[in-house]
Amino acid sequence: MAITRSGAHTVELLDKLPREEHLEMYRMMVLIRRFEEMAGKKYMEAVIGGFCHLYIGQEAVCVGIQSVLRPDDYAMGTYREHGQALAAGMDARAIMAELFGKATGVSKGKGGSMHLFDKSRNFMGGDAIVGGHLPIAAGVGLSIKYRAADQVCVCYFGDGAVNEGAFHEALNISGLWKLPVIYVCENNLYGMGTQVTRASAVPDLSRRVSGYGIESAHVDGMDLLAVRNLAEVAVRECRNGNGPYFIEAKTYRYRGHSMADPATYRSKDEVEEWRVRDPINLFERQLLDKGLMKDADVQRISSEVDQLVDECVQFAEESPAPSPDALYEYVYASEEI
Amino acid sequence: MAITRSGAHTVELLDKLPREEHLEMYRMMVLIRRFEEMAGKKYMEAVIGGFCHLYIGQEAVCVGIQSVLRPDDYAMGTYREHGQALAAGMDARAIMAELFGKATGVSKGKGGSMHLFDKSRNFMGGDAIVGGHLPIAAGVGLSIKYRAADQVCVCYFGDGAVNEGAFHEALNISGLWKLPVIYVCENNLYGMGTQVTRASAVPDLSRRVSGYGIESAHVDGMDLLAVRNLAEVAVRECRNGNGPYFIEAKTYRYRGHSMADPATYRSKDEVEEWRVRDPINLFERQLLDKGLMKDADVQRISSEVDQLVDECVQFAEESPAPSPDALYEYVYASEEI
Amino acid sequence: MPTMSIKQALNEALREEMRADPDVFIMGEEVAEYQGAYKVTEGLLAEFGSKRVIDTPISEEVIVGAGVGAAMAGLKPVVEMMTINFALLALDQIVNHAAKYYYMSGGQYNIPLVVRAASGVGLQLGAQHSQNFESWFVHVPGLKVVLPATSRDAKGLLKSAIRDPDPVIFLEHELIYLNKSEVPDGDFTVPLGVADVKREGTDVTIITYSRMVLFALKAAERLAKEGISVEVIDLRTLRPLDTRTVIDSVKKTHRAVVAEEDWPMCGMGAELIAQIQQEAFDYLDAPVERVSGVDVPMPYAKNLEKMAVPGEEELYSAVKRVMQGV
Amino acid sequence: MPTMSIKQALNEALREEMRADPDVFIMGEEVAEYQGAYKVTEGLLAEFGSKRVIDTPISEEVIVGAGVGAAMAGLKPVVEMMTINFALLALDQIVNHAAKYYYMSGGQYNIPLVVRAASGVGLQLGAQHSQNFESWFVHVPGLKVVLPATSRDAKGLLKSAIRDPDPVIFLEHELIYLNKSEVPDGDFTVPLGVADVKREGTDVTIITYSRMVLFALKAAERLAKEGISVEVIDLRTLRPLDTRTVIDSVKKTHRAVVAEEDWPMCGMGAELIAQIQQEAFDYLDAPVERVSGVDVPMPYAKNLEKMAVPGEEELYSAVKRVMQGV
Ligand SMILES: Cc1ncc(C[n+]2csc(CCOP(=O)(O)OP(=O)(O)O)c2C)c(N)n1
Ligand SMILES: Cc1ncc(C[n+]2csc(CCOP(=O)(O)OP(=O)(O)O)c2C)c(N)n1
Ligand SMILES: [Mg+2]
Ligand SMILES: [Mg+2]
Repeated sequence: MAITRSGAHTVELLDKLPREEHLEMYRMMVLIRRFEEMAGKKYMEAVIGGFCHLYIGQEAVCVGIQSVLRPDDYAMGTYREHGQALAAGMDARAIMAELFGKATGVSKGKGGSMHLFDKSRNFMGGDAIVGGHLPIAAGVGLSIKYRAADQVCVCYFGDGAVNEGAFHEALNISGLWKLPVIYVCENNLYGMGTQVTRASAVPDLSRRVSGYGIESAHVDGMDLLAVRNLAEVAVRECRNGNGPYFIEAKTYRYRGHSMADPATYRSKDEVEEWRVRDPINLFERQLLDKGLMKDADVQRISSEVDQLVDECVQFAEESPAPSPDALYEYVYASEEI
Repeated sequence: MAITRSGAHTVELLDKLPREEHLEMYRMMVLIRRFEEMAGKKYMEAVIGGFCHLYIGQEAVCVGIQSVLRPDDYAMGTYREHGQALAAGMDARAIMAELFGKATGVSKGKGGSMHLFDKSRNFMGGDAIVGGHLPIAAGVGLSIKYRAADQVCVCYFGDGAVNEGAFHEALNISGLWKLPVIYVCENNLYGMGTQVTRASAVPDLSRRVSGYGIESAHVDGMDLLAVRNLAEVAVRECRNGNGPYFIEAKTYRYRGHSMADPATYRSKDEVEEWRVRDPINLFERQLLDKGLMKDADVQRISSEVDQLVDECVQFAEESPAPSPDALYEYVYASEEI
Repeated sequence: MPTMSIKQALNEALREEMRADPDVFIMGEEVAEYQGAYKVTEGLLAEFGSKRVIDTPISEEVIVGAGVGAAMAGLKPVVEMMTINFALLALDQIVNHAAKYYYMSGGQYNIPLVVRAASGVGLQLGAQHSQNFESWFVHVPGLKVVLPATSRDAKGLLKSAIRDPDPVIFLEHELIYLNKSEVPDGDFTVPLGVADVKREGTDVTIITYSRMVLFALKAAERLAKEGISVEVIDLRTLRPLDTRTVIDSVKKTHRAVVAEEDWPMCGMGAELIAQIQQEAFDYLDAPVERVSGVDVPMPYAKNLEKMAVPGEEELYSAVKRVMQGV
Repeated sequence: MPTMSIKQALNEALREEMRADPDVFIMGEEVAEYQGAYKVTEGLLAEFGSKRVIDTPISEEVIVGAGVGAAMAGLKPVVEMMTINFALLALDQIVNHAAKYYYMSGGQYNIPLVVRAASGVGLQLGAQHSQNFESWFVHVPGLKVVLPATSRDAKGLLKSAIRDPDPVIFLEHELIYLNKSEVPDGDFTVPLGVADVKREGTDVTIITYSRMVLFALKAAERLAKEGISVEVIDLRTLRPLDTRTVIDSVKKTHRAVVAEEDWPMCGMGAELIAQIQQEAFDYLDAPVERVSGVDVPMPYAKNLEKMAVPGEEELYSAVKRVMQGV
């Protein structure tokens, strides 16, 4: 059972990777942050409806993981998947349009914030049943193995999901059949208002996971390079047929569970403690210190991202609502094919 | 994580317990064996219908466990629960009548072989959904704790059940809330035709159970006194508020999964190996060697049990079928109360 | 009579029953410290403590299962499924266990369990979070199924459900939690299995339940202005079903509209039509009209969602159709 | 035409589709080495190996869920639930996932998954092992629901189901697995969504499916001797439902009996009645009669079980009732 933490390795990585890759990861984290801030704003303006779960604070996790995937790898997330969808390379404008419920949305306006899909990127949703997509990810892994391919499937979920029966069944079958699935538990310490310690008999997840014979490691989820480092190991193991792999990323969501949650169950101090270790600031500092990025780059990326997010909103605003016929479309594929 | 095996302790116990208790446990194992043989016979004669899962070979497990329970403790079993029901002190005649589908059956003929209930003995079934009664046992434990009582609830299940989501959810909540439930996994190496190793990623259950912070131990399920020894520990821990407790009893079913299963998936040799360590023979030898039982006792018990089993059949045969009105009875308690 | 929201009424019912009976407790995801995803359990932790108001892990199967076990061992649990959509994970406990033990045990173990859940369509919550499953529960002998539409009924029915010796599925429409209406003072109950004629009329009967009752009353108001007198029956309990009240009304009006927010196929509307045509065949002057949710998963987009959810307009049109040729 | 059992017909369908399409595989409890609890998958492991005939742990939720995932990632899984009773543990996967992804993804991910299960009452298997849930699946848009009654239909429908791009719930009545009837040679399919008139008649239509079709044919035979000409419609697919065939027949006969083995409330019979009264109101000479299982959990005792399960006798009586006054 490997335990991976930030430290020596991440410094190595800082040297090893081409500068453009660093900047791209940095840009992606900033994009997710700004995109989510805008989504929150538009939700308050009641332009975005339904439930809206922001990813702010957790950016390093999905950016670190997705950065080592190939385009033909698979990913699945929960209802808190905007960040993952962006990091998977999905069109930010089409994601915003989906949040607005427009015909140009990634899911044609039929999925919404919790159900972003993009088959061209092998991004399989956006699932809003806690734990519900873990068995499905196992099935994707089964398909990879069946086809003797060397793809991997990444499955993101929260600390609350580990107490669902689905978690158990999926992990057992994955361990039993050695499926190339990377289970990424984004442990942000809370499932809605419930602290991990009030929900899991043993909060140390590696103990649970060892019961399925699955390799596991935890990582500082605020440290992009540490996540990336570990993700590389996990992907390599899975591609080599040594999957599955379980990653616990310790992280934090700055906002409430959803836009409807004032998060009164935790202290301001706790939030502040985590903000000090903000993943974007941390990586920005690392890049600046190493001279891989200049203040000017920071400015440029910031304004490029702002512009993109504005474009997203404009695109979403200007896009048409789905046509009434769309109500009946895509219930059955046999009717369309 | 205690590991308990037969050996020194069981010898102690042999000395410690009053002779009558030994004879009673011996008698109960013989009764279960003969009762089951008769049930199998009557099933072949098509007098007993439905599915019929015999307990033959596993007698030491439930007799050892039930022998240390108080009358106000609870127990729940699976569809393979005839033995447990007998060991819980339920009327053998009424159990046989239930298998015959008669009005005098423990469940008035409405439950059958898989659904034996006796509220006066706190025997809560007889559940035929694999893993389905584990959450219910947790709830019984919750009730005990709620009432600040010092009862325990014993929940029997098989090695196949540990891969159900229900197992995971029940164990987590039991560990989290420290519920006085003794989970007894009767590991008879097979779930229907599937060997444990083909179903569980990690066959060592203690590893799984440690992920819920639950004390666990395994025991030779063919050795009555070893089981009893461990059961005493488990019950003591639970009564003292240190529950739950997980017991893995390694055992074997001599017959197929149910009367319909010829069990072609395992070798004659394997069955023979286990028969050599037959729990009844083993205990009989121990008692004879210690002089706690004489050959005459063996004869007497044998014929008493045979007579009782014959009585069971006679009682069941002579009992009336449920009256047609019974079809509509007990759908809703509000209609009866 | 004081006026209060359905949410408040439910809260009072829980509070009063917990005060009256120490065996009553509540358990579910976020019911204690968070005070409920919809705040129905507000203040209960403070009053009754964590022994009787219990936060659980996200584990629907064991939440209901532990409720069954606690009920078998002497308590009267009220378990909350945050929404009915998640109850799909607990159906084995509800159907194979809670609904069966009393029968299978030959009358030894009844299950005095209430499973509460927010239910029905939400506002742009998408396909996994906007569903109704009452017809599924109605299908199963051994269960009782209750869906209140007003504050008074919410309170009185929940109190009855908690006192009832059988498993009751208690479905609270999430879009009417904040609706206010009058509730009598003091301890009262509304019996399970008794429908309520929420408006009397002579020309046509609308038979419905839950949030659709409110639309039915509005449609009736509007139709009254056009000279059509509509009787509105709020079933309140779908199982046991108060067939008598339904049939008597239809025999009087000779015309009926059945309405549900749920999908149509094998739904409650179908069941009502089956019973009406069986017992009042010769009284019917027109086919019974069925109003229901559109037969598709719920879309997220606002405009599509609006089309998918039935309301006053659909009821109005259905009444007009059933009155055709009069 | 060769004669074979339904079990054999299903086995052939699986075998032929697996031979024809390497993406088809089968997965479930005891499907490989044990060759199926009901031996439907006999010989498949030997022919196709453990890559394509996969024994699973006892984990219904992940069996179906993994089927959904495999279907999304390019395969055509056939998953077996040993019996439909255990599928209650997988309903979240079936309803919240399999039935929704195509819609929620805006048409990107269809789910070509077949969920097969032994279904219906058994012989003294008790309340947890003798159930029907087809009406539940019919309720849900996004699912298709198939229940064959003959060997030919079993084979042809299963082949269609496997080739279908949508999730299909395929329910095999456990008491007719060994029934033999004729099956055409070679590759053929029976389309989903098309009912079959198994017997033509002019006085009354019995509309049913699965094992009840056999009782309907027997009842029709007996009634023919009394001069009553019964048309028997085997729906075969309950969703999509072949309403046209049903309505046309009822318009011809003016009398109908709907029959299901399942419990009555919110069942398929109710749905059929709702549709018939809507579309053939003026053609009906009598209320549609409903035959169903008795509305109680299934008792174990043989005599009680016999009372609870509908058969030829109940159909015969229902036809007599619906013909009253002729
Ligand atoms: C099966 C199910 N149960 C309950 C919910 C309601 N719910 C939505 S998110 C959530 C908390 C999940 O917490 P966690 O897994 O830690 O993920 P996070 O929100 O922290 O990312 C709950 C209880 C749900 N959507 N699905
Ligand atoms: C939920 C569920 N899935 C499948 C079955 C069918 N089934 C009955 S017993 C059994 C094997 C259980 O094996 P195990 O838990 O080892 O108990 P044993 O029979 O060996 O005592 C199976 C698969 C069931 N009854 N319930
Ligand atoms: Mg969390
Ligand atoms: Mg076993």
